[in-house]
Amino acid sequence: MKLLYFAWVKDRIGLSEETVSLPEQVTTISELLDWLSSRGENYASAINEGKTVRIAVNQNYAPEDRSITDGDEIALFPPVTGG
Amino acid sequence: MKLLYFAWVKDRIGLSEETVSLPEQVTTISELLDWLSSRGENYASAINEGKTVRIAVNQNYAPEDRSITDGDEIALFPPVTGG
Amino acid sequence: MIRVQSEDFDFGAEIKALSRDNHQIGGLCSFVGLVRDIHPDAENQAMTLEHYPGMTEKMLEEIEQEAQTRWPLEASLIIHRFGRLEPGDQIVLVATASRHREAAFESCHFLMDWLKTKAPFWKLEEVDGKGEWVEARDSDDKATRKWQQ
Amino acid sequence: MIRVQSEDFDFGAEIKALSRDNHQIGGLCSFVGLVRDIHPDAENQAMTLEHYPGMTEKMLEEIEQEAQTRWPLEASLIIHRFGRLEPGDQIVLVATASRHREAAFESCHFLMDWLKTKAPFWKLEEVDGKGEWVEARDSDDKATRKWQQ
Repeated sequence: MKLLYFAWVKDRIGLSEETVSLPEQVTTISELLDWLSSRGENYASAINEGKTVRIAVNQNYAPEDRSITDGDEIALFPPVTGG
Repeated sequence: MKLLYFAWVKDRIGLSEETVSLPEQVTTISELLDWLSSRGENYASAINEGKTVRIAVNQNYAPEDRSITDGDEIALFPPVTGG
Repeated sequence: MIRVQSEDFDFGAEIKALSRDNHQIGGLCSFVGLVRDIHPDAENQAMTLEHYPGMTEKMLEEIEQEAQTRWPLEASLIIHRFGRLEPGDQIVLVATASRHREAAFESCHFLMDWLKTKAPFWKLEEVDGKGEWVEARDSDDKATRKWQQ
Repeated sequence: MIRVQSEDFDFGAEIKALSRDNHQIGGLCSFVGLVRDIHPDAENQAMTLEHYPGMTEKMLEEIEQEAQTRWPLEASLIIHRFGRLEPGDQIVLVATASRHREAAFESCHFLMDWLKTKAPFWKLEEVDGKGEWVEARDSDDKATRKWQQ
Protein backbone atom coordinates (compact mmCIF):
# COMPACT_ATOMS: atom_id res chain seq x y z
CA MET A 1 0.00 0.00 0.00
CA LYS A 2 1.25 3.46 -0.92
CA LEU A 3 1.07 6.03 1.87
CA LEU A 4 1.49 9.78 1.27
CA TYR A 5 1.98 12.46 3.93
CA PHE A 6 1.64 16.22 3.53
CA ALA A 7 2.36 19.44 5.43
CA TRP A 8 2.87 18.97 9.19
CA VAL A 9 1.86 15.29 9.01
CA LYS A 10 4.83 14.81 6.69
CA ASP A 11 7.12 16.89 8.95
CA ARG A 12 6.25 14.89 12.07
CA ILE A 13 6.48 11.47 10.48
CA GLY A 14 9.64 12.52 8.72
CA LEU A 15 8.62 11.02 5.38
CA SER A 16 6.65 12.26 2.41
CA GLU A 17 5.72 8.78 1.24
CA GLU A 18 6.35 5.10 1.87
CA THR A 19 5.10 1.73 0.71
CA VAL A 20 3.89 -0.68 3.39
CA SER A 21 2.43 -4.19 3.51
CA LEU A 22 -0.77 -4.18 5.53
CA PRO A 23 -1.12 -6.73 8.35
CA GLU A 24 -4.11 -8.97 7.74
CA GLN A 25 -6.21 -7.49 10.54
CA VAL A 26 -6.02 -3.96 9.06
CA THR A 27 -9.03 -3.56 6.77
CA THR A 28 -10.32 -0.02 7.43
CA ILE A 29 -8.82 3.46 7.65
CA SER A 30 -9.48 3.52 11.36
CA GLU A 31 -7.47 0.32 11.82
CA LEU A 32 -4.73 1.67 9.58
CA LEU A 33 -4.40 4.76 11.77
CA ASP A 34 -4.16 2.63 14.91
CA TRP A 35 -1.56 0.40 13.32
CA LEU A 36 0.50 3.37 12.06
CA SER A 37 0.37 5.00 15.51
CA SER A 38 1.86 1.85 16.99
CA ARG A 39 4.86 2.09 14.65
CA GLY A 40 6.51 4.93 16.57
CA GLU A 41 6.22 8.24 18.39
CA ASN A 42 6.55 10.18 15.10
CA TYR A 43 3.46 8.45 13.67
CA ALA A 44 1.51 8.69 16.91
CA SER A 45 2.09 12.44 17.23
CA ALA A 46 1.17 13.11 13.60
CA ILE A 47 -2.00 11.03 13.69
CA ASN A 48 -3.39 11.76 17.11
CA GLU A 49 -2.86 15.54 17.12
CA GLY A 50 -6.30 16.79 18.05
CA LYS A 51 -7.93 14.28 15.67
CA THR A 52 -7.52 16.78 12.85
CA VAL A 53 -5.77 14.56 10.34
CA ARG A 54 -7.70 14.16 7.07
CA ILE A 55 -7.62 11.02 4.93
CA ALA A 56 -7.89 10.50 1.19
CA VAL A 57 -8.21 7.10 -0.46
CA ASN A 58 -7.23 7.07 -4.11
CA GLN A 59 -7.40 10.87 -4.12
CA ASN A 60 -10.89 11.16 -2.65
CA TYR A 61 -11.75 12.20 0.89
CA ALA A 62 -12.81 9.15 2.89
CA PRO A 63 -14.35 8.55 6.33
CA GLU A 64 -12.54 6.45 8.94
CA ASP A 65 -14.79 3.42 8.50
CA ARG A 66 -13.89 3.14 4.84
CA SER A 67 -12.51 -0.31 3.82
CA ILE A 68 -9.06 -0.36 2.28
CA THR A 69 -6.91 -2.84 0.41
CA ASP A 70 -3.23 -3.16 -0.43
CA GLY A 71 -3.68 -1.59 -3.86
CA ASP A 72 -4.99 1.73 -2.49
CA GLU A 73 -3.15 5.02 -2.39
CA ILE A 74 -3.80 6.52 1.06
CA ALA A 75 -2.89 10.10 1.95
CA LEU A 76 -2.80 11.64 5.45
CA PHE A 77 -2.75 15.41 5.79
CA PRO A 78 -3.95 18.37 7.89
CA PRO A 79 -7.11 20.37 7.08
CA VAL A 80 -6.38 22.22 3.84
CA THR A 81 -5.40 25.90 3.79
CA GLY A 82 -5.05 26.91 0.14
CA GLY A 83 -6.82 29.59 -1.80
CA MET B 1 -35.84 76.71 -13.22
CA LYS B 2 -33.78 74.28 -15.28
CA LEU B 3 -35.59 71.09 -16.26
CA LEU B 4 -33.79 68.04 -17.66
CA TYR B 5 -35.41 65.00 -19.31
CA PHE B 6 -33.83 61.62 -20.01
CA ALA B 7 -34.55 58.40 -21.91
CA TRP B 8 -38.24 57.88 -22.81
CA VAL B 9 -39.30 60.90 -20.75
CA LYS B 10 -37.14 62.98 -23.08
CA ASP B 11 -38.50 61.21 -26.17
CA ARG B 12 -42.15 61.80 -25.22
CA ILE B 13 -41.74 65.41 -24.20
CA GLY B 14 -39.59 66.01 -27.25
CA LEU B 15 -36.97 68.01 -25.39
CA SER B 16 -33.83 67.12 -23.45
CA GLU B 17 -33.90 70.30 -21.40
CA GLU B 18 -35.66 73.62 -20.98
CA THR B 19 -35.71 76.60 -18.64
CA VAL B 20 -39.09 77.60 -17.20
CA SER B 21 -40.40 80.25 -14.80
CA LEU B 22 -42.46 78.60 -12.08
CA PRO B 23 -45.99 79.95 -11.43
CA GLU B 24 -46.26 81.18 -7.85
CA GLN B 25 -48.52 78.34 -6.69
CA VAL B 26 -45.95 75.65 -7.68
CA THR B 27 -43.77 74.99 -4.61
CA THR B 28 -43.30 71.20 -4.54
CA ILE B 29 -42.33 68.50 -7.02
CA SER B 30 -45.84 67.14 -6.94
CA GLU B 31 -47.22 70.55 -7.97
CA LEU B 32 -44.54 70.87 -10.63
CA LEU B 33 -45.60 67.56 -12.17
CA ASP B 34 -49.25 68.62 -12.23
CA TRP B 35 -48.36 71.95 -13.80
CA LEU B 36 -46.12 70.32 -16.43
CA SER B 37 -48.85 67.79 -17.29
CA SER B 38 -51.20 70.69 -17.98
CA ARG B 39 -48.81 72.15 -20.56
CA GLY B 40 -49.61 69.55 -23.22
CA GLU B 41 -50.28 65.95 -24.16
CA ASN B 42 -46.54 65.27 -24.58
CA TYR B 43 -45.88 66.24 -20.95
CA ALA B 44 -48.95 64.44 -19.65
CA SER B 45 -48.00 61.17 -21.34
CA ALA B 46 -44.39 61.33 -20.15
CA ILE B 47 -45.29 62.14 -16.56
CA ASN B 48 -48.34 60.03 -15.93
CA GLU B 49 -47.12 56.81 -17.56
CA GLY B 50 -47.72 54.28 -14.81
CA LYS B 51 -46.36 56.72 -12.18
CA THR B 52 -42.88 55.41 -12.87
CA VAL B 53 -41.11 58.70 -13.50
CA ARG B 54 -38.25 59.40 -11.09
CA ILE B 55 -37.23 62.88 -9.94
CA ALA B 56 -33.88 64.34 -8.98
CA VAL B 57 -33.45 67.79 -7.46
CA ASN B 58 -29.95 69.20 -7.85
CA GLN B 59 -28.72 65.74 -8.80
CA ASN B 60 -30.17 63.91 -5.80
CA TYR B 61 -33.21 61.66 -5.81
CA ALA B 62 -36.15 63.47 -4.21
CA PRO B 63 -39.66 62.50 -3.07
CA GLU B 64 -42.73 64.22 -4.56
CA ASP B 65 -43.41 66.35 -1.46
CA ARG B 66 -39.99 67.96 -1.69
CA SER B 67 -40.08 71.81 -1.86
CA ILE B 68 -38.49 73.42 -4.88
CA THR B 69 -37.43 76.90 -5.92
CA ASP B 70 -36.60 78.63 -9.18
CA GLY B 71 -32.87 78.09 -8.71
CA ASP B 72 -33.12 74.27 -8.64
CA GLU B 73 -32.07 71.87 -11.36
CA ILE B 74 -34.86 69.31 -11.68
CA ALA B 75 -34.52 66.11 -13.71
CA LEU B 76 -37.31 63.72 -14.75
CA PHE B 77 -36.41 60.24 -15.95
CA PRO B 78 -37.51 56.57 -15.99
CA PRO B 79 -36.22 54.00 -13.46
CA VAL B 80 -32.54 53.50 -14.23
CA THR B 81 -31.25 50.53 -16.24
CA GLY B 82 -27.46 50.79 -16.34
CA GLY B 83 -24.80 48.37 -15.16
CA MET C 1 -12.12 55.75 -7.57
CA ILE C 2 -14.89 56.20 -10.10
CA ARG C 3 -14.80 56.98 -13.82
CA VAL C 4 -17.59 57.64 -16.31
CA GLN C 5 -16.38 57.49 -19.89
CA SER C 6 -17.33 56.57 -23.44
CA GLU C 7 -13.96 54.92 -24.19
CA ASP C 8 -13.30 51.26 -23.55
CA PHE C 9 -11.08 50.24 -20.63
CA ASP C 10 -8.32 47.67 -20.21
CA PHE C 11 -9.64 45.34 -17.54
CA GLY C 12 -6.30 43.67 -16.76
CA ALA C 13 -4.41 46.95 -16.53
CA GLU C 14 -7.06 48.51 -14.27
CA ILE C 15 -6.97 45.59 -11.87
CA LYS C 16 -3.19 45.53 -11.81
CA ALA C 17 -3.06 49.26 -11.04
CA LEU C 18 -5.62 48.82 -8.26
CA SER C 19 -3.56 46.31 -6.26
CA ARG C 20 -0.06 47.44 -7.19
CA ASP C 21 2.24 48.00 -4.23
CA ASN C 22 -0.45 47.35 -1.64
CA HIS C 23 0.64 44.16 0.06
CA GLN C 24 -2.19 44.35 2.58
CA ILE C 25 -4.57 43.09 -0.09
CA GLY C 26 -5.43 39.41 0.33
CA GLY C 27 -8.41 39.25 -2.02
CA LEU C 28 -9.57 41.21 -5.03
CA CYS C 29 -13.03 40.68 -6.45
CA SER C 30 -14.12 42.17 -9.74
CA PHE C 31 -17.11 42.15 -12.02
CA VAL C 32 -17.40 43.14 -15.67
CA GLY C 33 -20.75 43.67 -17.36
CA LEU C 34 -20.82 42.99 -21.10
CA VAL C 35 -23.30 43.72 -23.87
CA ARG C 36 -25.09 40.46 -24.71
CA ASP C 37 -26.13 39.35 -28.16
CA ILE C 38 -29.83 39.06 -27.37
CA HIS C 39 -31.04 39.12 -30.98
CA PRO C 40 -28.82 36.62 -32.79
CA ASP C 41 -30.96 36.85 -35.92
CA ALA C 42 -30.67 40.63 -36.24
CA GLU C 43 -28.30 42.07 -38.81
CA ASN C 44 -27.46 45.03 -36.63
CA GLN C 45 -27.83 45.47 -32.94
CA ALA C 46 -26.38 47.91 -30.50
CA MET C 47 -26.92 49.28 -27.04
CA THR C 48 -26.77 52.99 -26.38
CA LEU C 49 -26.25 54.09 -22.80
CA GLU C 50 -27.59 57.50 -21.96
CA HIS C 51 -26.66 59.05 -18.63
CA TYR C 52 -27.08 62.18 -16.53
CA PRO C 53 -23.65 63.84 -16.48
CA GLY C 54 -22.89 65.20 -13.04
CA MET C 55 -25.47 63.18 -11.19
CA THR C 56 -23.90 59.94 -12.44
CA GLU C 57 -20.52 60.79 -10.93
CA LYS C 58 -22.19 61.98 -7.72
CA MET C 59 -24.20 58.75 -7.32
CA LEU C 60 -21.23 56.49 -8.10
CA GLU C 61 -19.13 58.35 -5.54
CA GLU C 62 -21.88 57.97 -2.94
CA ILE C 63 -22.22 54.26 -3.67
CA GLU C 64 -18.47 53.72 -3.43
CA GLN C 65 -18.39 55.69 -0.18
CA GLU C 66 -21.17 53.54 1.23
CA ALA C 67 -19.21 50.36 0.42
CA GLN C 68 -16.12 51.76 2.12
CA THR C 69 -18.20 52.51 5.20
CA ARG C 70 -19.62 48.99 5.32
CA TRP C 71 -16.46 46.98 4.58
CA PRO C 72 -12.77 47.45 5.36
CA LEU C 73 -11.54 48.03 1.81
CA GLU C 74 -7.98 48.59 0.70
CA ALA C 75 -9.06 49.79 -2.75
CA SER C 76 -12.12 50.09 -4.97
CA LEU C 77 -12.89 51.08 -8.53
CA ILE C 78 -16.02 51.70 -10.58
CA ILE C 79 -15.81 52.41 -14.31
CA HIS C 80 -19.06 52.86 -16.24
CA ARG C 81 -19.23 53.58 -19.95
CA PHE C 82 -21.87 55.54 -21.87
CA GLY C 83 -22.62 55.90 -25.57
CA ARG C 84 -23.03 53.29 -28.28
CA LEU C 85 -21.85 49.74 -27.54
CA GLU C 86 -22.04 46.47 -29.45
CA PRO C 87 -22.39 42.83 -28.34
CA GLY C 88 -19.24 41.74 -26.52
CA ASP C 89 -18.35 45.29 -25.48
CA GLN C 90 -17.58 46.06 -21.85
CA ILE C 91 -20.17 48.26 -20.09
CA VAL C 92 -19.08 48.41 -16.49
CA LEU C 93 -16.25 47.35 -14.22
CA VAL C 94 -16.51 47.11 -10.45
CA ALA C 95 -13.59 45.95 -8.33
CA THR C 96 -12.90 45.85 -4.61
CA ALA C 97 -9.85 44.73 -2.69
CA SER C 98 -9.61 43.84 0.98
CA ARG C 99 -7.47 41.87 3.40
CA HIS C 100 -9.96 39.04 3.38
CA ARG C 101 -12.02 37.46 0.66
CA GLU C 102 -15.47 37.83 2.22
CA ALA C 103 -15.24 41.63 2.34
CA ALA C 104 -14.05 41.72 -1.26
CA PHE C 105 -16.84 39.45 -2.53
CA GLU C 106 -19.62 41.14 -0.59
CA SER C 107 -18.63 44.72 -1.33
CA CYS C 108 -18.21 44.03 -5.05
CA HIS C 109 -21.63 42.41 -5.21
CA PHE C 110 -23.12 45.28 -3.21
CA LEU C 111 -21.64 47.89 -5.55
CA MET C 112 -23.10 46.23 -8.64
CA ASP C 113 -26.54 45.79 -7.05
CA TRP C 114 -26.70 49.40 -5.87
CA LEU C 115 -25.32 50.84 -9.06
CA LYS C 116 -28.04 49.00 -10.99
CA THR C 117 -30.85 50.87 -9.22
CA LYS C 118 -29.21 54.18 -8.30
CA ALA C 119 -26.80 55.29 -11.02
CA PRO C 120 -28.67 57.34 -13.67
CA PHE C 121 -28.00 55.30 -16.81
CA TRP C 122 -30.60 54.19 -19.35
CA LYS C 123 -30.13 51.53 -21.99
CA LEU C 124 -31.57 51.95 -25.46
CA GLU C 125 -31.59 48.68 -27.40
CA GLU C 126 -31.35 49.09 -31.15
CA VAL C 127 -32.22 46.16 -33.38
CA ASP C 128 -32.09 46.63 -37.16
CA GLY C 129 -32.62 50.36 -36.77
CA LYS C 130 -35.47 50.20 -34.27
CA GLY C 131 -34.74 51.55 -30.80
CA GLU C 132 -36.43 50.58 -27.55
CA TRP C 133 -35.69 51.67 -23.99
CA VAL C 134 -34.89 48.74 -21.71
CA GLU C 135 -37.34 48.44 -18.83
CA ALA C 136 -36.16 48.34 -15.23
CA ARG C 137 -36.45 44.90 -13.65
CA ASP C 138 -38.10 44.13 -10.33
CA SER C 139 -35.28 41.71 -9.59
CA ASP C 140 -32.85 44.63 -9.54
CA ASP C 141 -34.90 46.42 -6.89
CA LYS C 142 -35.00 43.23 -4.86
CA ALA C 143 -31.24 42.80 -5.19
CA THR C 144 -30.73 46.31 -3.82
CA ARG C 145 -33.12 45.78 -0.94
CA LYS C 146 -31.29 42.71 0.33
CA TRP C 147 -28.42 45.04 1.36
CA GLN C 148 -30.80 47.25 3.35
CA GLN C 149 -31.94 44.57 5.80
CA MET D 1 -11.10 24.82 -17.04
CA ILE D 2 -8.66 24.27 -14.20
CA ARG D 3 -4.90 24.70 -13.97
CA VAL D 4 -2.44 23.95 -11.19
CA GLN D 5 0.95 25.52 -11.78
CA SER D 6 3.97 27.09 -10.10
CA GLU D 7 4.28 29.89 -12.71
CA ASP D 8 2.52 33.20 -12.33
CA PHE D 9 -0.49 33.97 -14.54
CA ASP D 10 -1.59 37.06 -16.46
CA PHE D 11 -4.93 37.93 -14.91
CA GLY D 12 -6.08 40.28 -17.68
CA ALA D 13 -5.14 37.89 -20.47
CA GLU D 14 -6.87 34.95 -18.74
CA ILE D 15 -10.10 36.90 -18.31
CA LYS D 16 -10.02 38.17 -21.87
CA ALA D 17 -9.54 34.63 -23.19
CA LEU D 18 -12.41 33.37 -21.04
CA SER D 19 -15.02 35.70 -22.54
CA ARG D 20 -13.64 36.13 -26.04
CA ASP D 21 -16.16 35.49 -28.81
CA ASN D 22 -18.92 34.43 -26.44
CA HIS D 23 -21.53 37.15 -26.77
CA GLN D 24 -23.97 35.32 -24.51
CA ILE D 25 -21.95 36.47 -21.51
CA GLY D 26 -23.57 39.37 -19.68
CA GLY D 27 -21.53 39.23 -16.48
CA LEU D 28 -18.11 37.98 -15.53
CA CYS D 29 -17.07 37.76 -11.89
CA SER D 30 -13.52 37.03 -10.85
CA PHE D 31 -11.48 36.74 -7.70
CA VAL D 32 -7.74 36.85 -7.19
CA GLY D 33 -6.11 35.78 -3.95
CA LEU D 34 -2.80 37.46 -3.15
CA VAL D 35 -0.04 36.83 -0.60
CA ARG D 36 -0.38 39.43 2.16
CA ASP D 37 2.46 41.10 3.96
CA ILE D 38 1.45 39.93 7.43
CA HIS D 39 4.82 40.56 9.07
CA PRO D 40 5.80 44.06 7.97
CA ASP D 41 8.77 44.08 10.38
CA ALA D 42 10.30 40.88 9.05
CA GLU D 43 13.29 41.10 6.75
CA ASN D 44 12.23 38.09 4.76
CA GLN D 45 8.87 36.47 4.46
CA ALA D 46 7.42 34.03 2.02
CA MET D 47 4.59 31.60 1.62
CA THR D 48 5.18 28.12 0.29
CA LEU D 49 2.18 26.25 -1.04
CA GLU D 50 2.43 22.49 -0.88
CA HIS D 51 -0.17 20.43 -2.70
CA TYR D 52 -1.15 16.86 -3.52
CA PRO D 53 -0.51 16.45 -7.25
CA GLY D 54 -3.30 14.47 -8.87
CA MET D 55 -5.82 14.90 -6.08
CA THR D 56 -5.61 18.70 -6.44
CA GLU D 57 -6.63 18.58 -10.09
CA LYS D 58 -9.33 16.03 -9.33
CA MET D 59 -10.85 18.17 -6.55
CA LEU D 60 -10.72 21.37 -8.58
CA GLU D 61 -12.45 19.64 -11.47
CA GLU D 62 -15.15 18.30 -9.14
CA ILE D 63 -15.67 21.74 -7.60
CA GLU D 64 -15.91 23.38 -11.03
CA GLN D 65 -18.35 20.67 -12.15
CA GLU D 66 -20.49 21.30 -9.08
CA ALA D 67 -20.67 25.02 -9.88
CA GLN D 68 -21.70 24.26 -13.46
CA THR D 69 -24.46 22.01 -12.15
CA ARG D 70 -25.77 24.68 -9.79
CA TRP D 71 -25.59 27.72 -12.09
CA PRO D 72 -26.01 28.26 -15.83
CA LEU D 73 -22.42 29.19 -16.64
CA GLU D 74 -21.04 30.18 -20.03
CA ALA D 75 -17.44 29.77 -18.86
CA SER D 76 -15.38 29.15 -15.75
CA LEU D 77 -11.73 29.05 -14.80
CA ILE D 78 -9.70 28.10 -11.73
CA ILE D 79 -5.94 28.63 -11.61
CA HIS D 80 -4.10 27.74 -8.41
CA ARG D 81 -0.38 28.13 -7.92
CA PHE D 82 1.96 26.09 -5.73
CA GLY D 83 5.54 26.63 -4.60
CA ARG D 84 7.24 29.63 -3.06
CA LEU D 85 5.45 32.98 -3.24
CA GLU D 86 6.16 36.42 -1.82
CA PRO D 87 3.92 39.24 -0.59
CA GLY D 88 1.98 40.72 -3.50
CA ASP D 89 2.19 37.50 -5.53
CA GLN D 90 -0.95 35.98 -7.00
CA ILE D 91 -2.01 32.65 -5.45
CA VAL D 92 -5.32 31.81 -7.03
CA LEU D 93 -7.70 33.01 -9.73
CA VAL D 94 -11.34 32.02 -9.94
CA ALA D 95 -13.60 33.40 -12.66
CA THR D 96 -17.13 32.60 -13.80
CA ALA D 97 -19.18 34.04 -16.64
CA SER D 98 -22.92 33.84 -17.13
CA ARG D 99 -25.77 35.58 -18.91
CA HIS D 100 -26.77 37.33 -15.72
CA ARG D 101 -24.78 38.88 -12.92
CA GLU D 102 -26.30 36.96 -9.99
CA ALA D 103 -25.16 33.60 -11.34
CA ALA D 104 -21.68 34.97 -11.98
CA PHE D 105 -21.33 36.47 -8.49
CA GLU D 106 -22.73 33.47 -6.64
CA SER D 107 -20.83 30.80 -8.54
CA CYS D 108 -17.52 32.65 -8.20
CA HIS D 109 -18.04 33.04 -4.46
CA PHE D 110 -19.06 29.39 -4.18
CA LEU D 111 -15.93 28.21 -6.02
CA MET D 112 -13.63 30.15 -3.71
CA ASP D 113 -15.40 28.95 -0.57
CA TRP D 114 -15.35 25.30 -1.64
CA LEU D 115 -11.81 25.41 -2.90
CA LYS D 116 -10.70 26.75 0.48
CA THR D 117 -11.89 23.65 2.33
CA LYS D 118 -11.62 20.93 -0.33
CA ALA D 119 -8.59 21.52 -2.56
CA PRO D 120 -5.51 19.85 -1.01
CA PHE D 121 -3.17 22.81 -0.59
CA TRP D 122 -1.25 23.75 2.55
CA LYS D 123 0.40 27.06 3.27
CA LEU D 124 3.76 27.24 5.00
CA GLU D 125 4.54 30.74 6.25
CA GLU D 126 8.22 31.55 6.46
CA VAL D 127 9.33 34.56 8.45
CA ASP D 128 13.06 35.30 8.73
CA GLY D 129 13.89 31.66 8.11
CA LYS D 130 11.33 30.15 10.48
CA GLY D 131 8.55 28.15 8.90
CA GLU D 132 5.09 27.52 10.30
CA TRP D 133 2.11 25.73 8.77
CA VAL D 134 -0.96 27.95 8.54
CA GLU D 135 -3.88 26.58 10.53
CA ALA D 136 -7.27 25.99 8.94
CA ARG D 137 -9.88 28.53 9.99
CA ASP D 138 -13.34 27.70 11.33
CA SER D 139 -14.71 30.58 9.25
CA ASP D 140 -13.69 28.70 6.10
CA ASP D 141 -15.70 25.65 7.14
CA LYS D 142 -18.66 27.89 7.87
CA ALA D 143 -18.32 29.59 4.50
CA THR D 144 -18.46 26.19 2.80
CA ARG D 145 -21.45 25.04 4.81
CA LYS D 146 -23.57 28.02 3.79
CA TRP D 147 -23.67 26.55 0.25
CA GLN D 148 -24.93 23.21 1.57
CA GLN D 149 -28.13 24.51 3.11
